[in-house]
Amino acid sequence: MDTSIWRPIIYLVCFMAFAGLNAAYLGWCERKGAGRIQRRTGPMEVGFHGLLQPLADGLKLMTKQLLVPEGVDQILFRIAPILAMIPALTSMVVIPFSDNIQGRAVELSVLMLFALASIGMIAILIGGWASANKYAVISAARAVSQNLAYEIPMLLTVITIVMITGSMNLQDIAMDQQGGFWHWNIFRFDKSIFMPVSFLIFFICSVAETNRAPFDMAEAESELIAGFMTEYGSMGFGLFMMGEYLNIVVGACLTTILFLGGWSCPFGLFPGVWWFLIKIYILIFTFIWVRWTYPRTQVYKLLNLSWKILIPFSMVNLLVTAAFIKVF
Amino acid sequence: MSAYWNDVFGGAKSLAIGLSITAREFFKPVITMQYPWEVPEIPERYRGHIELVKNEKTGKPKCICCGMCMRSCPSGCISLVGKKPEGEKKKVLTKYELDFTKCSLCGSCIESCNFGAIRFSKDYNLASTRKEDYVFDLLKRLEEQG
Amino acid sequence: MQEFICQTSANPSLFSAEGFVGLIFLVTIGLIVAGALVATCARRLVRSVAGLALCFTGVAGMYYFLLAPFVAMMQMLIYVGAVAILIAFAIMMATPEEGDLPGRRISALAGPLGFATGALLFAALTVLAIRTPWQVFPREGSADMKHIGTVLLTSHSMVFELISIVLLIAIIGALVLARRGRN
Amino acid sequence: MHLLNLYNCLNTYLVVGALLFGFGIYGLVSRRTIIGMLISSELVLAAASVNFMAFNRFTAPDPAVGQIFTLFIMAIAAAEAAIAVSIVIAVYRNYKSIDTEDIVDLHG
Amino acid sequence: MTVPIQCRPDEVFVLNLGPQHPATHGVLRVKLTMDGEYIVKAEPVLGYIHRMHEKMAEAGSFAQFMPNTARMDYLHALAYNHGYVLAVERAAGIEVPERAEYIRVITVELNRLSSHLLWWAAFLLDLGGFTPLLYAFDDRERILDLLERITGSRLTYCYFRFGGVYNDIDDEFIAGTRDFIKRLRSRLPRMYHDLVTHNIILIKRLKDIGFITPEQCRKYGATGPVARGSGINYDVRKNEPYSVYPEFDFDVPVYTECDSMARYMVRMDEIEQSLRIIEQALDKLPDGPVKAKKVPKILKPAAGDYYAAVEAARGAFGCRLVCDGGKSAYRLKLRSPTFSNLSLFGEVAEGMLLADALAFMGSLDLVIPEIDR
Repeated sequence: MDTSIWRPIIYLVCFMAFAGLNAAYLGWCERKGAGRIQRRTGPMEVGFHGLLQPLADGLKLMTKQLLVPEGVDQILFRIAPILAMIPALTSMVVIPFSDNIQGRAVELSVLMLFALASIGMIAILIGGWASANKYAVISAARAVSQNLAYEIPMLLTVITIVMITGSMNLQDIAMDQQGGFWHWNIFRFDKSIFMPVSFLIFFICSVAETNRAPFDMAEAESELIAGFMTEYGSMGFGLFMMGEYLNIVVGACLTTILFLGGWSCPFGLFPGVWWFLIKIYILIFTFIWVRWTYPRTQVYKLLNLSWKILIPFSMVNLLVTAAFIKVF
Repeated sequence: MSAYWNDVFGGAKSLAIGLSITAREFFKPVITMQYPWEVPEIPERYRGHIELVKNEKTGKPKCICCGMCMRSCPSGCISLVGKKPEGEKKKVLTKYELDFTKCSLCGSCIESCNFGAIRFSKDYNLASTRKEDYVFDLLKRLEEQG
Repeated sequence: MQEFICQTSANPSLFSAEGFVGLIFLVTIGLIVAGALVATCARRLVRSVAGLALCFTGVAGMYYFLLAPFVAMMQMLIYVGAVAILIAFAIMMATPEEGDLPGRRISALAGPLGFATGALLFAALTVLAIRTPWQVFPREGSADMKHIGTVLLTSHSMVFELISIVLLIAIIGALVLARRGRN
Repeated sequence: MHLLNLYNCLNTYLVVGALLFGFGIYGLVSRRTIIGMLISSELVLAAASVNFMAFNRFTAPDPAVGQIFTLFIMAIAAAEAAIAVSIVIAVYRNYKSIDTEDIVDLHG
Repeated sequence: MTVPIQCRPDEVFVLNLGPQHPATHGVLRVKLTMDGEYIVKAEPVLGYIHRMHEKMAEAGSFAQFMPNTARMDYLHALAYNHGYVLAVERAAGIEVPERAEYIRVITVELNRLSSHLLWWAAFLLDLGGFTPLLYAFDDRERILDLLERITGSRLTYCYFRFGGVYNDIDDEFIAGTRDFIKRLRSRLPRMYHDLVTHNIILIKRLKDIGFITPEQCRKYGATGPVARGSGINYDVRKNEPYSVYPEFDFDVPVYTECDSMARYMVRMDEIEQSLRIIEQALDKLPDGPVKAKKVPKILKPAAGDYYAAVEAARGAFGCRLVCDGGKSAYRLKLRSPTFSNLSLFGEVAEGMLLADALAFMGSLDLVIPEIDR
């Protein structure tokens, strides 16, 4: 039997385990990180330093009754959390963790990640709408307009990288940056002098795309209670949260591959999956750090940021990169 | 246009400063108290619910059942009964009940007492699901305290 | 039946790689049919949009089978990520209340009539597709991304320009149309 | 011709395209709201795209041309959706309805 | 910026903000008529925790009403104690020893600090920043510890008595307060201003949002930081001095921008001014008794109409006492500042975005039990 069928399935299972654990323990990291920043301890009671807390939370969420309020669109209400989870999970398959750890080498993997992200958007929209709750509807509309607005600078930035590498394959993009950190796209000053800016833009966009603070318009609890998740309890809520954390992981992976050299070591020694993991966890920590530092933006200010600052900057960067590639 | 660049660069700077502050706090020691494991020190004047004071010599409560506390209480949570036993001049306290569900810990009762017969306790960790548990029999409490 | 254009005429087993792929293809067709069914028959417009998204996902899968992964990804990005969401937005903004669709007034005939037309067209097109002996031309170029890019910017650059103009006009037109309401 | 080998046959795709087309036409006729008709017209466009792609894969000499055409259709569809949605919103503002039968004034 | 919107009535929908909503700090309910995310009409609905404080004053003795005053604005409880005590003292003609007055000022200002810190924390929470809350609480806890040491309670102090205060302060409290002043002064520029005030996100969210004209302030009777943020230089401590405030040198921060940022800045500056007042009061603290002698246990003020106002953290708290010579008030009218400040909300929030309206509501510093009394 051809092993090529089973390879993606095995990887999918592995990545599901990785993703599930990540989602659970990122919640723990988030709480611990927030605690440290705020000079608290965070969870301490369940297990050593609260290490079993995610399991307890998961158990709690799973054993709770799945409440479907009256007046909601039954089918869509139930589908939405699953729909939010699946694309994030599937995205893991095309991400190369190392030169030989990758679920499936897809030629257009960059594009595929964005294509899958659009399903997540539909999930939020459906979840918000089906909840038959005004807050949820407002939140869904906000989340989607935000995601659409930030997809543009994000894609523009990705195009610069694709132009530099000449490939839409994440594997190729990462291979192109092997060696010391001066080969990383963030420091490729020979391709465009704005690469660090472009990295910043990409990072901001990925924060916004994952609906994280300070761009968590969709879950602005002081305005919209819990946004599109207002009516969800138990595992419906749990799946949305897992999808959110998975999106963070995917965003961090994508940033690492596009800008931080994937699994390459900063000093050109022993490249490997551990470097990749170190980099994504540093990025995830930055997500958490940013979240617990800033107040939330306002929805129109957020769109202004995208249209007035990020899109012009990324366009200029695109043009400059094109000029550099043509000239040098 | 200069306002635009000001927004971009000034804004970026302010955000970076914010991050540097929280990063510094990240490595500072924890300042919270792990409550059930560490308990705060209760100050001298802490106003818990009231309790009776014992006369050191006789071992009986100092209370002479004048009822001033009962009258001064804004919410009427104190009820006390004193009886005159045979052959005694003074009344003896037979029942002193505090309905803590109504008490607002204002201390009017203690101020009104001219004999120093009641004082604030240091009980702060009261918890119960039944409201009957908050009707304290202070006389019994005094006996239990020994 | 020589007029069938089949690249391989093998009969794969369900548990071989080819069979598995075939099974996925059947799932894709199922997605398309189910999506189209929901999109046209659901009473609630939001469900229609969900069905549409489902159908587009299936179509994207079909493009993948047609050896055009780029178009498949674009299908997902544009249709699922933009068009379906746009329509869902329109429903949010322009539907007075859910479920006010009872009482089909004068259009009682529209349903059966539509069904008849649709079925007729489907039957005719199917017969046409199966009966026609399609002529196969020899392959000249490759189907990879590079080739598409080159063609798009050389021999078919007009299309490329037209797309941009159409989109620009659409953006401006949409803005003009939708902005008028709020002053 | 086997059920699991369908994906290698041109006719499968053509039939699916025809099916989408039929659904689209049915929806266009039977739907009462503009948005419903918009959804159906997207199905019709998808049917056309599928046909283009199928011929591109099986019969066309240059496999890039069909893909470019499909991309073109996608752009048209996106533009159409954008315009149609803004028309829907404009119509809704004026008539408080997206029902085609309520918008009779448009007859001029 | 507020843009007038014209829309037809059937395009709008009603959104009930509260009484159980994370942004309304308690049980305020605002009935919002919305057009998309724009507010067409905002109607605060009050009365969810009305407790009839004014009626209770008519039922019990003057001293028995004392604990109630702390329950109105539990965040600046001492100022409310102070206002009531002042009114009763005026009615009964009680002289307060000087040391007691100083202690009152010190504790009231400490309490004002704690109230402003909590407002700051809660406001940032409204804006979605969670971390500043904990930083502010770190400082606030120290104030509460200090006040707990001398009053015995952390929130509803009930510390003042007719003719003085309940207990004297000790050296440890004075030393602790001085330490605290030093600590807060050193933390203010970094933990408060650098982290939050200069943050571009906060500035963008507060600048030009919630524009209250001085005329609107006068119309609705807004006082405190709300009025001072609209350029009205009115502070009861300066304009109608009471207690020993005239002896201290402090400024009344006034901003003329009229937006949420101005109100924010007023409060931040008031923190510094309160620190100044406490420092001066500690320096000048005289010796002597803390309770007036011969205050009868049951007060029977002469019949008449008495009024006292104090500057609470949220504005002027007025206490109008009508006595008929009996041992309880004939009528007690409590003028709570937040009630007037909230009344503004409906007019100002029209045409605002939901998110802006909530930022604006946070900048009003609402304490709901005080509105409902």
